[in-house]
Amino acid sequence: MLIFERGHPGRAAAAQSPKASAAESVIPEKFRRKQAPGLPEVSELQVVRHYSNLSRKNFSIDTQFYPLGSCTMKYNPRGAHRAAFQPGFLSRHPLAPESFSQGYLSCVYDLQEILKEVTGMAGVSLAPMAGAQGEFAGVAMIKAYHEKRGDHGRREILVPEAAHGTNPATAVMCGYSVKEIPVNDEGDVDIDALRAAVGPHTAGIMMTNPSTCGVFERQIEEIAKIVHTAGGLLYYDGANLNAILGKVRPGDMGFDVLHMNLHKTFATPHGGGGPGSGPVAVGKRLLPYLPTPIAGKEDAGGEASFCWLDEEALPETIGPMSAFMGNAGIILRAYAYALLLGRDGLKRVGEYSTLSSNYMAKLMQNAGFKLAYPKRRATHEFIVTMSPQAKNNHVTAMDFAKRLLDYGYHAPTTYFPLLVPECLLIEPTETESIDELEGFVKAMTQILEEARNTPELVQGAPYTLPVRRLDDVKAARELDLAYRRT
Amino acid sequence: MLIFERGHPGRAAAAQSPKASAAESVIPEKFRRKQAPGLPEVSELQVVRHYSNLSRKNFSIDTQFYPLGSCTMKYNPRGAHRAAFQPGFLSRHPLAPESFSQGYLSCVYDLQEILKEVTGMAGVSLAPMAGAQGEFAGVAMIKAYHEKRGDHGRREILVPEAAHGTNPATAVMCGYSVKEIPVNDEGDVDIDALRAAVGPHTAGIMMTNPSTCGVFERQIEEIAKIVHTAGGLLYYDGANLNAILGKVRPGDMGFDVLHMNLHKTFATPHGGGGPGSGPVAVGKRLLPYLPTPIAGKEDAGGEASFCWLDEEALPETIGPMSAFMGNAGIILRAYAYALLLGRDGLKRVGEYSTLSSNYMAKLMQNAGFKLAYPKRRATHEFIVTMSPQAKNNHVTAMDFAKRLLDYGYHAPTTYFPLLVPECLLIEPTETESIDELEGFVKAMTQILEEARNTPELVQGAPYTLPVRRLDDVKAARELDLAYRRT
Amino acid sequence: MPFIPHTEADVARMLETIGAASIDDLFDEIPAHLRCKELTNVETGKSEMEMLRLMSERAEQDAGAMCFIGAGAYEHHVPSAVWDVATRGEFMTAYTPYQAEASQGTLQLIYEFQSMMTALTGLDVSNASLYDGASGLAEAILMAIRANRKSKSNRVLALGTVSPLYRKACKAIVGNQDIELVEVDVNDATLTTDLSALDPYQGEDYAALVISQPGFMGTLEDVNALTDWAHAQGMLVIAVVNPTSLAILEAPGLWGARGADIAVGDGQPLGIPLSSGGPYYGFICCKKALVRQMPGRIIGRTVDLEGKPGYTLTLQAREQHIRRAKATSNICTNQGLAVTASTIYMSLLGPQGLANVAEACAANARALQQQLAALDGVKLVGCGDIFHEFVIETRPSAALVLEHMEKQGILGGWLLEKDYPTLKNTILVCVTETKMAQDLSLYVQALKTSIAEVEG
Amino acid sequence: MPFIPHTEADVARMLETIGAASIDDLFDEIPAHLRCKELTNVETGKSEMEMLRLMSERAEQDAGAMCFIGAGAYEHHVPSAVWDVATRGEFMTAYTPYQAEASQGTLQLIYEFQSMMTALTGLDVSNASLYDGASGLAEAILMAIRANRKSKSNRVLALGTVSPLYRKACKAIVGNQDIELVEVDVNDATLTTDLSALDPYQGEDYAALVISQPGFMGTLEDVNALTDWAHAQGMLVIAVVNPTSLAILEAPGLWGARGADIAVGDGQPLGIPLSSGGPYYGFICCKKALVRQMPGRIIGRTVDLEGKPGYTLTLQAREQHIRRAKATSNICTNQGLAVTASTIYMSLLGPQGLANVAEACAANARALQQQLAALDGVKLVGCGDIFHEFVIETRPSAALVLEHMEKQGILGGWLLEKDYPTLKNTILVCVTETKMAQDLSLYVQALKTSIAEVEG
Ligand SMILES: Cc1ncc(COP(=O)(O)O)c(C=O)c1O
Ligand SMILES: Cc1ncc(COP(=O)(O)O)c(C=O)c1O
Repeated sequence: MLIFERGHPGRAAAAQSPKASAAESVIPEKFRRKQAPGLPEVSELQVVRHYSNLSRKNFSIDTQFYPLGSCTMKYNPRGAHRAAFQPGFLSRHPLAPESFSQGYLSCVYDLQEILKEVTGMAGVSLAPMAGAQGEFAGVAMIKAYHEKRGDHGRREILVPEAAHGTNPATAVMCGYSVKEIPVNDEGDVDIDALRAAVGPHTAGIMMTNPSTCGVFERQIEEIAKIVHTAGGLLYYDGANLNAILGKVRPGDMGFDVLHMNLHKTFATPHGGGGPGSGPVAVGKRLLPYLPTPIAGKEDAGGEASFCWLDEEALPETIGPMSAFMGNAGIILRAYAYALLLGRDGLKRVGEYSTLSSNYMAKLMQNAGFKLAYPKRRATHEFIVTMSPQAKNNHVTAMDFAKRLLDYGYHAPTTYFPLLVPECLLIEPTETESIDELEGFVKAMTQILEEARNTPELVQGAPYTLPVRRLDDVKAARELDLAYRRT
Repeated sequence: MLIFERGHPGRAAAAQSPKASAAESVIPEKFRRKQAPGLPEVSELQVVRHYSNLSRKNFSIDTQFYPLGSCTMKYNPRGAHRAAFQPGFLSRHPLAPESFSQGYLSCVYDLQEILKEVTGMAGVSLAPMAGAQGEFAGVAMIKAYHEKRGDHGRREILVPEAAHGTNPATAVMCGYSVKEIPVNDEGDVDIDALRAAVGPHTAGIMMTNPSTCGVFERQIEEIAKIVHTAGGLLYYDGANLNAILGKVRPGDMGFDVLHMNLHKTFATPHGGGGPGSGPVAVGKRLLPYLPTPIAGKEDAGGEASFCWLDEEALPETIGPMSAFMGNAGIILRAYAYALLLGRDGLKRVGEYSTLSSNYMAKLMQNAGFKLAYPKRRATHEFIVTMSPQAKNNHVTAMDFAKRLLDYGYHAPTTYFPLLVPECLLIEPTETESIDELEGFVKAMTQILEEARNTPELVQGAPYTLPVRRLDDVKAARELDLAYRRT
Repeated sequence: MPFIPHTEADVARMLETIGAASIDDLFDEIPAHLRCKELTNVETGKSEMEMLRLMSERAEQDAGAMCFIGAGAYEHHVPSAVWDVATRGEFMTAYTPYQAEASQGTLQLIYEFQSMMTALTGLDVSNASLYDGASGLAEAILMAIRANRKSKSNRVLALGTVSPLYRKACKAIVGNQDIELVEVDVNDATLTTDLSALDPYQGEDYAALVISQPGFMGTLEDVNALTDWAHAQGMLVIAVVNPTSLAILEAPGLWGARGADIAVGDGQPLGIPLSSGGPYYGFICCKKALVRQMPGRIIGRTVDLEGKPGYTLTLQAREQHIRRAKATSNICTNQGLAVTASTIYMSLLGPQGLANVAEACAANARALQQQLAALDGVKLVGCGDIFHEFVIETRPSAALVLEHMEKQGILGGWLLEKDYPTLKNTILVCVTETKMAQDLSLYVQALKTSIAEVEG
Repeated sequence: MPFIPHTEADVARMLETIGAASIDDLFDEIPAHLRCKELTNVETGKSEMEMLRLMSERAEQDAGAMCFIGAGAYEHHVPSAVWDVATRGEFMTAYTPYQAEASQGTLQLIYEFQSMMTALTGLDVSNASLYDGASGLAEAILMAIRANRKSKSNRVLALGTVSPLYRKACKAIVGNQDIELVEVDVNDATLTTDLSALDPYQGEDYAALVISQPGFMGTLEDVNALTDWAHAQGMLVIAVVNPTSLAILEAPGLWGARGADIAVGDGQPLGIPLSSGGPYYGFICCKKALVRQMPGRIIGRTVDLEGKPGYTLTLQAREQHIRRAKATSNICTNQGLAVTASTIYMSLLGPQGLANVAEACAANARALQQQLAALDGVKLVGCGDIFHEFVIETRPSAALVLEHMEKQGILGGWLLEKDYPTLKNTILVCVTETKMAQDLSLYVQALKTSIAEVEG
């Protein structure tokens, strides 16, 4: 039932608004709307109950194992949430003067420094509001760099075919055309194809490393050389940074610019689709172009004082990405997380997420599943392909995914990356216990059994959720995108 | 699965405690325990997930209609919770000096004043921590009063047979013997029996009005006269105060002392079994005996200043009921609730809870259910008896209660009061919408249908909850009260 | 090890199964010389207690001022229920609802959100959110350029009363595709747009006109005339609106004869705390005909195998994860949790409650405006019709006046000069329903003494 | 109408169905002259916004001091997860779990709580909570009197090191049944109980001996000898314990040769904020043989119809709702939510984490003790073995010294004189794991200047 359907005309949560004034409106009639907007008319209890119950129809990290590849669904520390949810932070206006901003500014500054260190880069801006906006800022900086040098012929961005959809989409939003580079059957970029593709038209390459194939790109230094030699720059998509945190740094691999997904690697909650935060980090060459604002530090007579650096301080900036300064609350949570982990904890992230992933991959292999890259080390995630099951039992990766829900596990990422058929991309993260990992493999093994003996059972899943499989075709054909009171 | 079973030796939520010190313990060996206590060894995510999922096995106001008679399960405003959950209140030590207590003290004082007004009494103490402790304080004051007057022969407390179990239990804890007075078939006290029972041994009578029969005791003035004439005092059990808030006051009915259940009438959350708060209010005669501490107000040069009144200020007090001053956090929530409602809102509580109850009673009657007191007005609650169904279909009140759970409604209070056979005591409260009331009656009507056609179905309920009906006999016979690691 | 559940025994068992001697071995495909050293520039880890103590000291540093700044972010009462429910783990720690069956909570909620936004804007469809109002406007501009088949132009016209902060972000975003934002002059006396200011653009090819209601300076524009003018030129109309104001102001879908084509704005006023500027969210609504040009996620209602209603992501062929380089936008993660909060907020407020909020804002702003008009050294700027912001001009330096007010704990407003150089010594002041009569008096008093201090 | 969903149309429909002309008619059984007038002494209702503003101003008034008071309520770090999860609607707004099938969450949690408390105390069974530590001790005393079949006495012996606040509440409660609490002298030099102080009671008939470990003044008693002495006299032993300390101190169930019979205390240190004294909760554990004398609710593990494990209220025949006048106590509503928080807290801390907390408290207390010992005008009182509280004596008036410290924002401790008249000018100081080195320095500095101010 929709919240609208719970309403009665005239019902209201009366404690939540000022009383209607008896006086006439100060807004002249000609500006006023003639008909009240059709919002729900419900009591406070109805609202709390409706949305509390709705929430219970979700899977979430707090309630289920959620091994969604490339999404890093790890534990979101409640302490980080509390740190950000303090009145002093919540009530700070984004345009508050620096005298009432030292607390927030110092957090921003400190996080910038931490991110510089873990990425091995020269400068950081926390302005972008998600990974894709970080990509945008990053590619825009590449563009600004070439243009500043008068190098106007570079119209193309390269992306390996395993790339996330945001990579090509971003390149286009920055005015580039896109060329996809094939990936070989060990999950590495096809170097010959890359060599053939680069040239004076190459603005740069966008890479995820470890890639979304769940393997580390071993030829990264060679790739960097090829692209740099051609005059292009290297963009690092940090969605998989979790895998290598504290083990190897993008800056040391030769990348010129990158974004991080703080909502992945720095454990801020995904919120059912955001908000995230996608800071960018750059090497020296791109420093002048960082998006604003950035927190700066001044030494005011022994005591540090913090300030905003905007387009006056950074005249070559690509500009701001939002009205104010990005997803401040997420930045605070990520900073709190970094404080909790510290240098050792950050190093452990890569180590234990990789350990868990390799363990699961081995268990899955032992249970009869087919790994996409059996000769490779898994990174923090790995791919199994259900091609054999799809062929032999007509049970697809999607069927496995749906059936898992009945077992109380969220499905892994399905059908991504596109180049591996019938694939499941599985990322356990470092915060899941061995019991969950084994429980998941056990469930998968049982489903494998079901797929052999009772394929219809798997094909018809899920059975225990609020709804059975949904008719996506109808959804797209007979668009019903908003409730209309009848 | 128990939280213990999720643990592995050595696992811990490491962010939550200081690191173990390398230095030796400052506590000498002879005081130290030899074996670490068997607490769970789990990660922070495991804890959050375990308890989040456990919570989902509960019904609650926030998720279900909960018409539990005499329990006043109404909406618990989230704003009241937030008001109490502020750092300034949470971090205040109970023994903090008055200079750091003016905020809290002023809330206590103001709530005392509000409770005086709504009860029509002369003084209030917020010290008792739940209804039963309020009863204890109240009866202890009655005892102190008689003793102070040298009236030592009064050894008996009267309670009508509809009384809640805490009433007789309290009387005994105060050193009294108990005599139960019958109730007639219109739900009123049997006046002749009362007359016969009172005498010089009567310390007082404990009454709930409206009674737990869901009717208003019409002869209350006569009862007061009888008991007072015999030298006894009248105790008002305020569990049902919700029914008459703003309509009639215990003080005006002739009661000498009462308790309130703030967790009922003042909408503070029940918390799965508490905490509550059971303030006592008294007429002039009992003022000297109020339990400590009480907030007092002084006029310090125009500005109000608040202070604690303890046994020095109130030498005849029955004493404190706790180490400090009762359930402060609940007091703050109740005060916030009173502020939100104000004088008009408080009056509406009695009105709309009574309206909803009478409406439901009528709908139930129309649907073929048997009201226990069909000739009476319902108060904020009413009783149906399932005697006909028990006799004809062997479907009991308990079966109806369990089956309701499958329909997504919490069961009403069952088998209380004891004098009505196969009864359900139904209290909708003023915060439930007409839709919920009608939905409940519809569900009951369907169960009635089921009871006729498929009684086994009802007898076997519930089916959709985390467990089926539990073996209470086994629970009591083969006591398993704590997990033992095996 | 904070947040890592692996015991030594677990690790041993895992390594044995894998067949590796150590965790470090698992990284043996990474060239050894790339492996990184200690992160010496990061401090060692803190316990939650230590972290919270540090963070609460910092939060304290920023607390304590009374805020009269608006300029696109507004202080409103946020009902406690909003975040209590929105931060339930099932909402807060879920991912994007790709697995519809395991995400009906989020999906239904977004469908309800879309319904509420279309109700407020008077348009047909809404998406599930964009990052914020400014980047949302950039997306709207890109969308309009794609959607306006009649125009071949890469230019869009924006009124000067559109937030300069929005315009700046838009330029940074759309500029990369060589799209130009051309600005229409503001009348410095009325702080609104004269219709005659549009004359220079009459007959020119622009893809769209961007109208803000209320304008950045709080004033109300003649949106009907502006809309009709744009439509007559073959431009699409993009409305930038404050959602609170829509409880009482005309819905963009009903502006002029044909209604605005796209409405965008920042959802912050609907239950999102100021919180230093984010997470907020951008909303975007449009006419049905434009839905396939919409950026971002959209939820549709459908049925399951058994015919039971359910909700799912739809029209995904517009999105990057399907369409890649041909997507309508690169947006992926959006601002789901903020939308969750707003949906709860709008449910709690309802049509009447939200109207009461809007009216209280307007009345309070008028009340302060009138009190300030009476002050020596203060002049009101602009026409009379405002929503909840207005502009004053101070005789002495407005920048200094604001600094003096700050010291009295009052953030007096936003200095307009930087973005509107012709408006010297002007301050944009915002008053919402959170301010009581005594707060207005404090403002008046602080302004008075500050002027005196600066001048004396 | 805040919180009331009834529209005018709803009301009309309801009244029509009932057959009443007005809501007022529904009250026609109440004698008309009793009906009450306006509640003029109550103000009119506030919106949530107004209420929160008032309440936050009041909360602010009490904030800002650094607290070194203990005396039964202790400042500890409370992990954020504790209350985030405990305040989920399903825990916070559920009733007592009478309908077991619809309350497995709460029931299993309490079963786990009982398991944790028995693990800490080394006893067999625990109940689901009492109101607080003091009233819990009163219940334990009543229980011991019922349970001790060997004794006919209505008297109970309590060490003088048992909290005077507890003893006061106990007397108020048990005194009504003519039960007497007899107090054993404290050695003013060691602040512990000399075994010889028990000589006067040798051979007397008392139902029980109450031992507190640590004692009210932070000192550690020789609990083994005290327990054995009491058992030799035919008394039961009631242990009053701080649950945090039990992570490292011997479990009451193992005191002496046979172990204490009952352990009680306040659960506040386990994840409950100081919050002006409540809601806290009393815990009570006992040997299996005494379980039928236990007050309050008890949860048992059982199976359902299908043999699946489940949890339910058990041994209800002890309780007031079944046994009425013959119940073991009148307690009904207890402190469920606080227990929920504590259960989550103990799960997060685990055996090692809780031991780390206890050790940090002990180490910090020692550190401050040593620093204060070096101050002019300050003398340590008592023996060396303490948990996390200790006593100092000041040369000038301790009351004045504390007042001066207060003005520096430091709550220096609890004045012992009122309850222990022979201990003139003594202050009970508490230090927990929340205090850092710089906090101890602040204390030292404040005490020093305060003494100087008072004396000079
Ligand atoms: C590999 C990769 N790159 C980029 C992104 C985009 O990041 P965001 O969703 O934060 O915009 C994602 C997100 O899933 C991703 O997995
Ligand atoms: C009629 C009545 N009296 C007294 C009580 C006891 O109140 P409490 O549970 O707060 O101790 C109750 C509680 O259910 C009750 O219903």
